[in-house]
Order: sequence, then structure tokens, then C-alpha cells
Amino acid sequence: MSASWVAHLESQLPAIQVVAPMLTAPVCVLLRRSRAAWMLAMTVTLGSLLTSLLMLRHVLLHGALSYQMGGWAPPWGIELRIEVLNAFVLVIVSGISSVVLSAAPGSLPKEVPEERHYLFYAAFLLCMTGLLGMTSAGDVFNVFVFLEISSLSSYTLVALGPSRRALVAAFRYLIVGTMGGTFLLLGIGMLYMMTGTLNIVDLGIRLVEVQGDRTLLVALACVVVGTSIKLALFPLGLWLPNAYTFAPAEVSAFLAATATKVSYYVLARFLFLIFGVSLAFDRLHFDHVLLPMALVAMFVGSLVAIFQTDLKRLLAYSSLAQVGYMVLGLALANRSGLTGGIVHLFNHALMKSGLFLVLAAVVLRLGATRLQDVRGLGRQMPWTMAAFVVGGLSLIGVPLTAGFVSKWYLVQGALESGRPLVAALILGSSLLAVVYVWRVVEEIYFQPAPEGRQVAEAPLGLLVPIWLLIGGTVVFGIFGSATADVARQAADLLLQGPPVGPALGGSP
Amino acid sequence: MAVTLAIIRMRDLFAAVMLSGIFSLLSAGLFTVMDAVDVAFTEAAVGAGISTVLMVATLSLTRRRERDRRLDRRPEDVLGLVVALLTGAILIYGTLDMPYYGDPEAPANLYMVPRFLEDSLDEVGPPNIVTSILASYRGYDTFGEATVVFTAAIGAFLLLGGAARRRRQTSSSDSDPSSEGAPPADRGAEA
Amino acid sequence: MTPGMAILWAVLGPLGAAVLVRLLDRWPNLREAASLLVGGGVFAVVAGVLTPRVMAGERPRLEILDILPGVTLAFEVEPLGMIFGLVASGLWVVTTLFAIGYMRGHNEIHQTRFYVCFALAIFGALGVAFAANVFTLFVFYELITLSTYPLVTHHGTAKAKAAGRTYLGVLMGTSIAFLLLALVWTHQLAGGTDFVIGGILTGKASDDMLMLLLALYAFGTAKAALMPFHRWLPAAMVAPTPVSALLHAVAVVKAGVFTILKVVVYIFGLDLLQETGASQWLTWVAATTLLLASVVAIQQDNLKRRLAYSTISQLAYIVLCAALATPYAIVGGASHIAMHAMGKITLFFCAGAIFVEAHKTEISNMRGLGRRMPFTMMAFLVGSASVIGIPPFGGGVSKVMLMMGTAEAGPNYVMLGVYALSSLLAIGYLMPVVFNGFYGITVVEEENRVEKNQPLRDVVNDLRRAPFLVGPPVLTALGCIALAVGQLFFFDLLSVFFP
Amino acid sequence: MNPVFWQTVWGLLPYWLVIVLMMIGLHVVMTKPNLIKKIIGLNVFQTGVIMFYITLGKVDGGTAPIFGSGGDEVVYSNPVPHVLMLTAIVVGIATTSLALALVVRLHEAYGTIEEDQIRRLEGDEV
Repeated sequence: MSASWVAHLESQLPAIQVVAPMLTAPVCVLLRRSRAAWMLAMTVTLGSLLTSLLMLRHVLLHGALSYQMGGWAPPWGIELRIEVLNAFVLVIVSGISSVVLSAAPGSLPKEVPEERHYLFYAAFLLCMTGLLGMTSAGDVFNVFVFLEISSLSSYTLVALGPSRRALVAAFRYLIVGTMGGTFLLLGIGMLYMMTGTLNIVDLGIRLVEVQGDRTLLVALACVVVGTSIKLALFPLGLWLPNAYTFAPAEVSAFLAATATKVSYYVLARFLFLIFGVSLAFDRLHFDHVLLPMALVAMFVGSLVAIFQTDLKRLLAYSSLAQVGYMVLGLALANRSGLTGGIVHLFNHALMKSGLFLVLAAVVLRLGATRLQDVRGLGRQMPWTMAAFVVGGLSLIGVPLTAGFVSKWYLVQGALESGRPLVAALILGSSLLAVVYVWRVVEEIYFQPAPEGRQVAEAPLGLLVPIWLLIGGTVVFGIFGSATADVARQAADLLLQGPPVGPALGGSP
Repeated sequence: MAVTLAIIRMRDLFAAVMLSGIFSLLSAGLFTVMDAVDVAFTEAAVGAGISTVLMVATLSLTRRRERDRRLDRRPEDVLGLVVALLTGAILIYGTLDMPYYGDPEAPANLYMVPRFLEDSLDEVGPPNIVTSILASYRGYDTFGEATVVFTAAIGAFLLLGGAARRRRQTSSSDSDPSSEGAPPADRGAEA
Repeated sequence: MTPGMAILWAVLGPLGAAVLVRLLDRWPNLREAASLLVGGGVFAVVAGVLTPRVMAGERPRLEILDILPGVTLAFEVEPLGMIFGLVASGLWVVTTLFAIGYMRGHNEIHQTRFYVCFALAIFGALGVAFAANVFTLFVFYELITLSTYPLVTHHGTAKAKAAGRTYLGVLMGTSIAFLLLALVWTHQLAGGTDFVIGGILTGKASDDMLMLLLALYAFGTAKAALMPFHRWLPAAMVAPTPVSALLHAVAVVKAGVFTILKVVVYIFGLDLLQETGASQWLTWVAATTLLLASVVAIQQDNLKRRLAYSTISQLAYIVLCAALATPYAIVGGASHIAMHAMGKITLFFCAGAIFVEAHKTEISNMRGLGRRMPFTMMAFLVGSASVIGIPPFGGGVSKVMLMMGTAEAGPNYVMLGVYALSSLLAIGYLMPVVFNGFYGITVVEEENRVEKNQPLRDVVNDLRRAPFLVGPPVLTALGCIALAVGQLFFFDLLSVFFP
Repeated sequence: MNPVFWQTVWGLLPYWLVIVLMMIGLHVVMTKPNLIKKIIGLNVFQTGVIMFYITLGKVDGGTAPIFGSGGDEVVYSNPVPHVLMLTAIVVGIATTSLALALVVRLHEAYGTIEEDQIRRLEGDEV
């Protein structure tokens, strides 16, 4: 009796996951009180973390979880579909959201006026809704709708930055992001045209039989362009440095860890579960495009990061480079490479959001994040700065940090696919990371603090979230098997490719 | 299409906005021709109506004329043209394997549609199939759509809300006097 | 104590010391006592528990955890690692003694940070010594780099920072770009990276691939200071002398050559290298480094710089041993790790003592110093003799073994010529310091005319004023002699190692 | 001329026209420095995509997909793209309104709605 009750609840989880934050956002608006809104948002976010963890468990034990919205069977109705990979992404999104949100009361007042906070939390929740919705959607058009929810709210969040340049950055982001969304829509249209279905599983089944490589190639290109913009793959990701630089640090921490990750997932899903390796890579040779793009992103991102004088911007460019690593994993299209890409998704989310929260603490105390501002801060904010160093080491990929795990698999993947040069390039670009991280470390520890600057350590409300994330990079660096196992299962799922079988709607 | 070209050339933004409204109306007409009456209604109401109103409102808050910049050409112009042409070429290349316009045998028209046509009247009710699908089969999308609107509303509210704006304005004018007014050249254009 | 526990204690000891030192920040005497005590304890564990077992043919093993499937953090003690472990833990104690004298005598800043980082570096060195696979070795190798970086930049001056940049850039750069690649590649080829006698790559890779892989290992461990990746070593000379001792004798460079030896023996396997000749080229690179570094050393006037180039040259000996890939050569290399550590640390202690006591850094200014600091200079003499390889001092043993190893690999007269020439060069760069010190008539003498009349009091001063400064070099000089006496030990090792 | 060729051209011409429309929008977005014009361009681009969907849903001789508007043997056009596009239009207007709100704010902050002037005000770094 009780078992069936639990099973029933479990089958409802995908819907709860998305709908709960969606419905809470208006309540936040109604509450109008900063504190109350935060408490509510926090509860919901933690709830969705719990939900996603439950789903991950379920998926690992029993396989895919499907929820039919409104009770209409796919492909006619909309399906929510949770598999290993997106359950993992859901955990990342809701987990990082919880931690970042818990830091909000500490860092937000400096950057956003108090009486707007409730709206901030509403926008935050909506953004999360969009991201969770995109991830769990089993219908491509639905992906587009939720992409727009998350995009619109993230434009708003970016525009909240304290300097007026945040507005410019947000506008840019809006233009580029909408273009991306529209390209995605176009690609989806072409796919629909060729198959007549929108359901992801169904698309995968039917697409194999479709003739017409030219249209398929262009459709794939449209989808890739659309997702790459949101994913911030160079050169389509050039909106990102400004957006992350001028947005409130809190928002940068949130977006860096979640928005790009979800887009990555969408891209992976299109490439592997809808098109499939044999179609996308063997027939359409898409890896010839993806691999160079990833490599260029890795190097350009890191190189530009080296010359930045603002820490936020430095981290933003480093994000471009890290996205390159992840996409490289996709382009390698073998087990190790994909595992590396997926595990880096998680690891990068941890370290980047941790690092941006460190900057949130710096903004809180100093009001600025230029290199000359953080001089000698190692003595005045020892815990915060130590977190920065650990996070930086993880970016470099020093062993026993999470970054090492990802790099291990990526290099392995490159070697397995018979591309030792790519393996060498991966490590070569890590060297660039050493340079940009060490520039900061030198300023922090080996420059005297400016005369008369009195700075206190960051408040506990920020330190705890920071160390949760940064500590996470160490924990998952030491117990890398935990994440790598999940990632490997997800990689296997991707490599299996689109399902084979009769189309869901019967043959036409 | 002629209308769109006119929009580009037009420096009077008000006229451009009006033309974009007309453009929306024309597309609505086209939609009707292609049997998409619901879409045509919406496009006419939203595209030609609401968005025009919003744009005009924005213009009233900002300025009406685009700056004359026929003289200074930027490298972006060439780049933009090249990118647009290239993208267009790629997309046209992609159409080569598409089913022809109006082809009743196209997969899109054969796969899910029959069931909607046959069963929606019994399963859902309304004679308008579009309404049936919108409200039931794809109700979740509609739900998402409502959220999009809500999101935009919150965004606009956050951006344009009174208190925050005033505070920010004062603080930014402290730091940068140029934010108070436009360069003199533009003042003239505004009149 | 079970062997597994012994390993754990030995490796974690220095880490505990680092924590303890940090906690005792406010009480310098307790702080240093903690360092010394833990150091003594660790040495006792390694020498008393692990060494007898290893010499009896055991291989104590301890697995910590799987970082990733097939990538394990694990320790295993075998003869090479045991030697390095003994060197690192033993010299840690002596260096700490010396550091107390030096740091206090010199009123250095950030002393706590110094001891913490020092202990961490030893932690890394022991981890490298006892690593059971390349992965574990790599982890601790990087730990050594990171923990010694604050030591190199100790003074925080612009020059120190620039040196730190070179140091970190070269060491970390090569290790990430080459060593890590080699590590992952090995894992991919052999399905694991465990150190197994006879190697794990036999039949897994083509000859060209082996050569490339060996190159990645050899240049990836820039701590071995093989040219052209040697620049960090002279650059790091800006650090205080105890740090130099740590770099040159205790942990850093030794970890480098140790890695190369270990990889050659346990990853490639001597037979494989002999059959394929994949390490031929490395002998020539090492020989070139050997001679070039010696030539550069002769031209240096700054004592520490001269010693630095001498180290580069002596390290090349060990790499050469590895590249020859014969049992005699390997044991020769291993024993040279110990010999050179003991000899070079003596020389650095002396350099430090001279700097603290007489404020001299340039060799040309040290004439006549022997009369003022006779014990120090005697120690320098013994250390030099050992490093040069004058029998019966320690270095002689390893060089004999090296030559036997060369002969084992087949007659090679060019190589023998290289050895002869390099020994001459070594005499050329070390002996003048001693001769100048004892027989030179100079500036120092002019300055110290008054004291010259009371040589006895000077000697007493030398002993009394700085027991911490003079004690350690004398101790290590005695160690050199002891190693010379106990050289049969290494032949024992040979029989344990290659029965 | 080859009849197959003309068949192809006629069959695909509507798509091509739609693509040209989209590209005009894209071009405007990329090259016009005026922010309002950019938004209009974006609208044109979106409308182009919407038109693409409607075009692909058209069936020869079909009528609007509403029951009862014809006899038994009526052919209906594909209703699915229509449904999707209703959503897309609303999403488009939401985006537009947010963009316009941003323009208002930008005008307040910079006193201009020309991108190149904003760029100049910020010393080319934006």
C-alpha cells in the first residue's frame, strides 16, 4: 500500500520539479518582503534539490522516468522525460541554485536595492524554472519555451548589475540570446518538417529513416548555433564576458553554473539522442566543425583571460575556455571523452560558482574586483582568498581537485580516439590557466595592501556557501569516482544513441 | 518585403515603428492565405497592435529620430552583410531536401495530424483543432507561455520600477555627468 | 607496527608536523621542537620498521582509495623508494636544525610559514618515495611544487617573485603538459599505472611510441633539471639557504631523478629498454647536460649559483644511469641519490653558514675564511670530495657503479671519456673554494687582522656562536664518510633488487 | 528549361522568400546601431521563422483547421505549426517588451539609443 503510494509520488516528481518554482514565483511577488521571499525561494530550491536527487536515484536504479503532461500520450501530448544525464544536470542546477541562493542575503544588499529583492527572487525562481524545464522536457518545442523563460529572466538578472554598463550588457545578451532562441526554433521547425514529430524519443526513432542530408545538416547547424549562443561557445559566446562582468556577482555565480550547463545538455541531447552518433558524426561529419570550435574556444578564452585586469571578466573568459573543454568532450564522441565533458559540467559548475561567490564577497567588502583592488587581500580575507586559490587550482586541474578528474577523462578520450595532439592541446591550455590564476594569486599574496585599507573577512553567510562549493571541488576531486560513475552512465546513454523501435505514434 | 526594406532606410523611428506594424498586418494577411487564421488573429493583435503601442510608448520616452550616419561606415556593416548572405545561402542549401510547399504527403502532415483531426473533437471538444491542441494536448506549452509573459512582466517591473530607478539615476549622474544628456549633436536631431 | 601503518605514519607525519607548526605559531621554541620531534619519529619509522622489511624482500603496500575507477591513491615501499624515503626524512631533521640557526641568526620573516611549507614539501617527498603508481607519484610531485613555491618566493621581493614565476612556470608547466600526458597515456596503453618490476608496457606500444613516452617522462619531470628545463634551479637560488638545501638535497630535485629512475625500472622495464634501445637518446641528452652544466658552474663566482649548476650536472649522472637501464647503473643512480644528497646538503649548509657568519656570497671574497671557520671549511672539503666522487667518499661508489653499468650496456668509450672529463670539471669547480678558503691571503685577512692573532678563540666562536649552523654541516660531512664506509649496503641492495 | 528544375523552384520558392525575409531581419540586427531598429529587426527575423512554420503546415487545397467550415471531404492544413506559432508570437512580444524596457533604461543612463554612441561613452570597451 505504502509502496504504491511512494511509487505514485515518484512518478509525479518530474512535474513537481518544474511546476513548484514556477508557481512560487508569483507568490514571491505577492509577499513583497525581502526576507519572506528569500525564505520561500530557499524552501522551494531546496525542495527541488531533494526532488532531483530522488529522481537521480530512481533513474539510476530503475531507468528512465516519463511523465505525460495532462495525461496525453506522446507524441501527441508533451512528455517530461528524466534519464541519467538530465537527472544529473537537474541535480547540478538545483544544487548550485540552493547554495548560491543561500548566499543571496549576504551579498545582494550591496548591489540591488532592498525593496526590489522580492522581484529579484521571483526572477531567480523563474530562471530556475526555465532551466529545470528545459532539462526535463521531452519535447523539443517545449525546450524552446522554457529556454525563453530562463533567458528572459536572466536578461533581467544581468541588467540588475550596479553599473549602467550592466544595461548594455543585458541588451546585448538579449539580442544575441533571442537570435539564438530563434535559430533553435528554426532548427526545430526543420526537424518537425522532416519527421512530423516533436517528441524527443520519437524524433530519434524517426530521424534515422529520413533521407535528405542537406536539410538535416542545416537543421543541426541551426540547433547548434542556437544552443551554442546560450552555451557561450566561442565565437557565439562573446556576449558572456560583459554579461558576467557587469551582472551582480551573485547572478554571475548562478548563471555561470547553471545556464551554460543546461544548454550544454540540450546540445548533447540533440547531437546524441536525436541525431545520434552515426547520423551526426559518421554521416554528417559534424565533429569536423565541433572539434576545432572547441579547441579555439579553449585557447582564445584562456589567452584573453590572461590579459584581463578585472577578476570577474577574467573568470568570464575562463568560462569560455571551460565551455570549450566540455564541447570537446562531445566532439570526441567516445566514452571517456563524453564522461570527461559531462563530469566537467558538474565540476566546472562547482568551481565557477564558488569563484564568483568569492568575488561577491570581494564586491561586498571592497566594492570592486579589479586586480589592483585585491592586492594584499590574502592577509585581510584569508578564508575567502584561500577559497579562490583552491578554486583556481581546480581550474588548472591540479590532482585531488575536481578539475583533475575532468581533465583526466578528456585527455584519455582524446588518446582513445587516436588524437594525441588534441590531448597535448588540452594540457597546453591548462598551462594558460596556470598563468591567469597565478597572476591573481601573486596580487593577493605578494603585494602589500594599500595604505590604510581596513577590510574584514567576508560574513559567515557568504563564507559558508563559498566553502560548500569550493570544498565540493576538493571532495569530488578526491572521491572522483562518485561523479565519474554517474557521468559514465550518462555517456553510455548518449553513445547508445537514439532509441530504435517503432515510432510512438505508429507508422503514418 | 518592400516594407521591411523601407524600415531599414527610414530614419524617422516613429515611421519605422508604424511600418513595422503594417508589416505585421501584412504577414497576418499572409497567414490567413496559408490557412492559419488563429495565428493571423494573434499576429494582428499582438504584432501589429500591442507591440506597436509599446514601441510608440518607448519612443515617447526616448527619442524619435535615428542619427544620420550615412557618412561613417563601420566594419560591422560589411561583416553583417556577409554573415547574413552566408546564413541565407546555408539555409537555402538546407531547403533543397525539403518537401515541396503544400505537399500533402510531407511527413509533417501525415504523422501526428490524422489523430488530431480524427479524435480531437471527441477527446477535447472545440471544433477549432488549434484551440483543442493548444489547450489540451500541448497545454503545458501554453502554461509555459503564460510564464514567459509573467517573466517579462517581472523583468519590466524590476527595470522600470520607481524607487530603484531614482536611486540609480542619482548615483550614476554623480559618477558620470554625460548620462544626464545626449551629446549636443543629438539634441538637434531630437527636435 | 604493521608495515601498512608504518607507511601511513611515515607519510602523514610531516603533514601532522605542518599542522602542529601552524598551531604553535606563537611559541617558536615549541614550534621547532615539534618539527624536530616529528622528523625524528618519521625517520625512525622509515629506518627502523620499513627498511628491514624491504631489505628482507618484502614490499609493504597500503591502498588509500580509488580516485577514479582504476586510478588509485596507493603506497608501496620498494628499494628505490626506501632510499629516497630515508634520505628525505633523515635530512629533514638535519635541515630543520640548520634552519633554526639560519632563520634566527638571520632574523628571517614568516618563519612559521617557512616551517609549514617545509613540512608539506617533505610530505610530498615521502609520498613520491612510497608511491605505488604513477598517479600517486604525480599527485605528490605537484604537492612538492606547490608547497615549495612560497619558500622560493620567501622574501617577497620583486626578484623573488620573478624567480617564483620561473620556478612554478617550469615545474608545473612541464609536469602538466608532459608528465600528466605521459601518465594518462600510460594508463590508456597499459590499463593502469602501477609500478611493477619488469615494467607494464611490454608489447603495448611501438618503439617510436616508447621513445616519445620516455621523452614525455624525462622532460615532464623538470625537477630532474634536464636541459633545457633546468632554468628554475639557478633561479630558485634567491631563496634562503635552508630552502636551497631542501631543493637540492632533500626533496625537490631528488624527487625528479627518483621519478625518472622509478619509471624506467617499473613502467618501461630494463629489458624492454635494452631490447628497443628507446632510451639511447636520453643518455646523450644527459651527457650533454652533465658537461655543459659543469662548464657553466666553473664560471660562476656566486657560491650558491656554482653549487646550483653543480647540482644540475650531478642530476644528469642519475638520469644517465636511468637511461643506461642496466641493473648496475640503476643501483648506481639510486646510491648517487643518497650520496649526492648528503654531499650537496653539506655544501649548502656551509654556504649558508658562511653567509650568516661572514656575510659572503661570492667565492672570490672567501679567501682565507678557512682559518676563521675551520669546521665549516673542513665539512665543505668532505662534501666536495664526496660530490666529485673521490674514493673512498660516497660519490665514488656510485660512480664506479655507473661505469660498471655502462660497461654492462656494451663498450662505450665516448661515455667513459665524458665521465673522466666531468670528474675533472667537478674538481675544477669545487676545489678552488676550499683551497682559497685555507690558503688564500686576502681581504678577509685584512679585515680580521685582530682576530687573526687569536685563531683559537675564533675556532671556539665558530663552535659556540652557532651550534645550529656549524653542527649540521659537520654532521652531514660525517654522514658522507659514513656512507663511504657503509657502501657495501648498496651492493646488498643490488642483490635484493636484482637477485 | 528542365521541368524538374522548375518544379523544384516552385516547390521551394516560398521557403526561399521566407529565408530572404529572415536574413533582412538578421542584417538589420547586426548592422543598425539604433537600438529600436535592432528590436524591429529582431521582430522581422522572428516573423520570418513564424512564417516558415506556417508555410510548412500548408496543405494544397486545404482550409483552416476548424471543423464544420466545410463538408466531409475537406482537407485541413496542418494545425500543429499554428499551435506552436501562437506560443512563439507571445514569446516574441514578451521579449520585445523586455527589450523596450531596457531601451528606456539605457536612454536614461546614457541619453542616447545609438549603440555606437554608448560604446564611445564607455571608451570602446563595452
